Amino acid sequence: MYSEKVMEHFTNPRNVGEIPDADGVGQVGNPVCGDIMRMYIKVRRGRIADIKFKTFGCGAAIATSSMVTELVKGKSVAEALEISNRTVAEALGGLPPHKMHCSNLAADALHRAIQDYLGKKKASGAEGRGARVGTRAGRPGRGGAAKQGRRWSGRRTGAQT
Amino acid sequence: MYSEKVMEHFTNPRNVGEIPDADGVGQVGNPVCGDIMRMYIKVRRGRIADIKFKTFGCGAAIATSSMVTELVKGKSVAEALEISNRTVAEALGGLPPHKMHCSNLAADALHRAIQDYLGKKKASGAEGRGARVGTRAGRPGRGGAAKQGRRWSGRRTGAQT
Amino acid sequence: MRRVYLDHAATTPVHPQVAKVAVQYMTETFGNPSSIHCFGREARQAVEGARATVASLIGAQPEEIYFTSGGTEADNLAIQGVALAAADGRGHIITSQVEHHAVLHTCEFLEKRGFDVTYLPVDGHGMVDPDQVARAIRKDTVLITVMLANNEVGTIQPIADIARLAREKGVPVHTDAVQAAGNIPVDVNRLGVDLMSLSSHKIYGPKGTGALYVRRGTRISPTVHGGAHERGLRAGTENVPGILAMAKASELAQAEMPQRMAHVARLRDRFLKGLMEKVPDVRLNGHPTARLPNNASVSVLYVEGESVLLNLDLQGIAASSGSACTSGRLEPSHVLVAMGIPHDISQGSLRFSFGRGNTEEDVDYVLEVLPSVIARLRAMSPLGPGKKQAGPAGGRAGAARGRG
Amino acid sequence: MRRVYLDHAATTPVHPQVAKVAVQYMTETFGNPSSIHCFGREARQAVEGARATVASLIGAQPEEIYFTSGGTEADNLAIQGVALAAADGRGHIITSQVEHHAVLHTCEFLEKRGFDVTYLPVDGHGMVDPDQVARAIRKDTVLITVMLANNEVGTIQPIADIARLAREKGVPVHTDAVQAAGNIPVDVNRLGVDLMSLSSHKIYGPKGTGALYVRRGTRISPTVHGGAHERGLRAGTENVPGILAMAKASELAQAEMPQRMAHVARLRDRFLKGLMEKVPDVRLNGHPTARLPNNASVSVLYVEGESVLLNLDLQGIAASSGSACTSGRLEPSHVLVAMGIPHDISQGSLRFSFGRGNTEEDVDYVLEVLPSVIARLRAMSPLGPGKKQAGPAGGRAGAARGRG
Ligand SMILES: Cc1ncc(COP(=O)(O)O)c(C=O)c1O
Ligand SMILES: Cc1ncc(COP(=O)(O)O)c(C=O)c1O
Repeated sequence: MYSEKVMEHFTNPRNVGEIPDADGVGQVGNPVCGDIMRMYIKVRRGRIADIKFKTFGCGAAIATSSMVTELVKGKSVAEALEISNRTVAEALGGLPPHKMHCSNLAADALHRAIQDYLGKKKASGAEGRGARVGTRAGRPGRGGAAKQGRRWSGRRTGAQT
Repeated sequence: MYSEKVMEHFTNPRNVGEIPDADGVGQVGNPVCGDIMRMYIKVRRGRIADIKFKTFGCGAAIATSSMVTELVKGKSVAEALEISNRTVAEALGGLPPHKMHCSNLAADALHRAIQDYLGKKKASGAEGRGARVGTRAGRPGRGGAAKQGRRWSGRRTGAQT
Repeated sequence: MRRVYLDHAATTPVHPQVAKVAVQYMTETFGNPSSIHCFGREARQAVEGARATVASLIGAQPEEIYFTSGGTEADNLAIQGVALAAADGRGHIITSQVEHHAVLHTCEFLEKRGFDVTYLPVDGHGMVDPDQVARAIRKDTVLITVMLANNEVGTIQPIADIARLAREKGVPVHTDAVQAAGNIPVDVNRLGVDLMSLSSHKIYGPKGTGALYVRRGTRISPTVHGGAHERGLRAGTENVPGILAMAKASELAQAEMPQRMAHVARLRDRFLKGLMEKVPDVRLNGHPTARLPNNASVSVLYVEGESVLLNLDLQGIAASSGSACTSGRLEPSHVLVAMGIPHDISQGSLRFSFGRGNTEEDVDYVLEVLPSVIARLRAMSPLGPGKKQAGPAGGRAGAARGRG
Repeated sequence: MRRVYLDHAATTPVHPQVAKVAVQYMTETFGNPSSIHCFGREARQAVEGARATVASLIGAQPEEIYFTSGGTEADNLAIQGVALAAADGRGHIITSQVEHHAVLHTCEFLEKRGFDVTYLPVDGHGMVDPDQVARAIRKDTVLITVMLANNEVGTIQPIADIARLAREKGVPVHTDAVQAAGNIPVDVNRLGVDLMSLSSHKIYGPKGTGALYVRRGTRISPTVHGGAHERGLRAGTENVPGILAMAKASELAQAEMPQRMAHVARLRDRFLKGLMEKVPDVRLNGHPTARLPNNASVSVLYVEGESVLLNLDLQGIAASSGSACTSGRLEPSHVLVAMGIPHDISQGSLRFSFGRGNTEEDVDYVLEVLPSVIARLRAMSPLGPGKKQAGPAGGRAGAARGRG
């Protein structure tokens, strides 16, 4: 089912954990889909200095989480934003078709973390804060996403959490 | 499929053959059905003194032909008329259900032969012959049946003979 | 590496004696039962003997057994066959939300063809309420189909009660006994059902053979057309080796049933006790007592099932999450959903199903491996006791894309 | 007693190598291909390998092969499946009068459900005229189904011509290749067909497994519903041992085809030559050249087939009259009737079908036994050369009763 590379990352995932004083935190997924990925990043001089993840999910979810952390470490924020879910899947030697859409979201989580970081930077810099009511910087899993105004497209997840 | 008794009669059929100067000849069946049975009888003092058959047909047809000749030999004409297809099947220890109607007609052939005999006796006795145009006594396979006015119930057998 | 197979609800290894029978009917008694010669008659006789053996497993008459290619075809034949035979090609069918897909998808197919279908809910143990069945019966109800034992959580349904109520209203009852027959005592007359699906490969027989029990007098039409095999209800050259093998498997199942049941129940209970002791936040799914003796379906909180299975697999242990038939898909099990289990919990559901070949050492090996697997994955998980899950605000861009 | 099996068109003994494969996948690689663990993945990989092997036998792509429970189910799936997928559940189907009952009875079933069916006649050799097929095509024709080789008389149909004409009008073509594939070279692309039925037990594989070839892009719906097996077209746990065994049988058939064809043709010709020399009034049925190499269908005048078969059987020789699937019934073969063979002649039809295990000694033994059997039965028969048959006037009382 899974490629050797996927199994290798699944068995020995890189960079598992949290970064308590992360510069950005991003989360995607929900238990209805089966996967939850949370990424923590530390940014130094515009580069991803450290990254860690926590994932609840299937083999693909864990392997893509691990892979994205490996791909991104040391990259500039701009370069990191160019890494797509597809890049990750390719780096893993491919994923089973039915896993491509559901469990291949680690890059999305990374992008959320970067947005969170950029948002916080902006906030701690000059601009106003009216748009960010109810979000507290640094609180895991909140942050950037709320700004997008995108929610759960009608799935009844609230009851399950 | 067949009982031992059926196979025994099929393998060693009794009374196969013709009686050239038969007192009565009766035939049933047609190749559409799959079986043709022809019975020849010799009657002496109201009893079946000799009987022979010729049969084109399946195992059941041959076995029932053989069995009926054995059952009837030495019996009075009246007793012979009481032997039914069912009696024959029972004497053989039963027949497969799908063979009961089609191949179990030996008693019918016997009855035809007896009718043929009785008809000829009558004819050679007193009564008129107007009803028997076209039949010659003693000609195998013709005779009694024509009198009944029963024909092929619409099956297209003529073309096949 | 030690290999421990704990997925007997998905399929079982063929019993060596059963395989021997299959080979005999492939290479020696290989005739076509429709042939009138000796080769054919030997095969015919063997098939009719097998019919009697399978009938005896469920207390039926031999003429009430129709061999099929498996449980799925038996379910289809029962439901489509009764529906086809129904007066005007329309009508109402009652089933439950926890049926196998062989039943559910057949019902959905008939729905598209004009039938009405009621999918009854279940309680938190996965149990159907017979009174709800009775209340759902309409004038035009042509069939009630409720499974005997659930393949995923092992819950045994109150079929005898359902059938009694159905009989009062003259509605025939089908039960999918694929997981039950051969594993627990099953009797068509004590249950009072009119149709029952069986499968060989769940009871140490080969895949590709099953049977449908049809009580005499039940109106049913064939769905596969051709020769007059199986008394006109199921065309196709009989799978003689499969049928004979299924009969052998049934015979062994019947003979060894008490021992097998005690054996798997003992292992299952040892496993559950050990697991609950060693791992916090594990819940048993399904009914606490009215369940198959070999089924241990559990939900392990804060981890996802597949990742557990993969880790177990890496250490030689085979188990399942949800039913094997749907594990290629990512939807959470419809059975656990119907039982009202929240998604984050049902995602961590695992099914361990024990068999005659398992030993206490197998169980102890799993109890050694599984807790550390769970611990490792929990350490990796953003969920956990006390931790509040991120909730909607963590929404992902891909949510609208569905799930593959 | 010597036993000589000359009924390979009815079924074949499983090749020992094939049986070995079946056992391996029953007892060792016994997993359910839907399971994600190692046991399941091994089974899945094996099934996909088997798919490629079977595909290669007929020049197809692996994804175009769907495993079924046999030839009958493949025929049903092809015809019912295409019909179901047709726009409004109605339409027109073209077939021939000499098809196997798996095709004919499926067409008759669809006729009852609102489809129109044209049953094309054949010539005296059992051959369909492609031009008649073309002329029969209507705007609403959804399928043409004509068999590749006839199971009874061995005639090989001009399927490539039929498919070419059908393609011009955009109508999909199904061919029942159960008797052909594995016994003669068959290529779906050279034939240009869209669907093709295969069966394992006619080529030294086990009963209970078959396959349907479906050209990519063909519109077809499932007829058995359940899990997402066979890419959604055929639900039910895969018959892994049967599928692997069918693949092994296909592989052997492909590898040994030239030798096998030459072998059976040589025996068949030796048999026919000897029979014609020794017994007067014997006619070959079917096409003189466009026929299966292993088929010798003959009509022996003045005797009835079953009585010959029984006598042969008593001496250990297995042959068939008409097709095995219908030999339990008394109707004269619909194939011979369609070919215009008079009933008294078709009643004496016999089919000898040769196989890889037969020898010249087998043929010589039959040539020793058969003439004396025929002579004995002819002596017992009221029919014969010169003798005029009694004809209608000999009518029997039971004629109106039908024939059981
Ligand atoms: C409850 C139930 N019904 C039906 C089936 C289908 O049977 P089969 O695998 O023989 O097609 C299964 C198993 O897959 C099952 O567990
Ligand atoms: C031409 C033809 N089609 C279909 C079938 C049916 O195949 P199966 O016996 O695998 O059901 C047969 C043989 O019985 C056959 O000869």
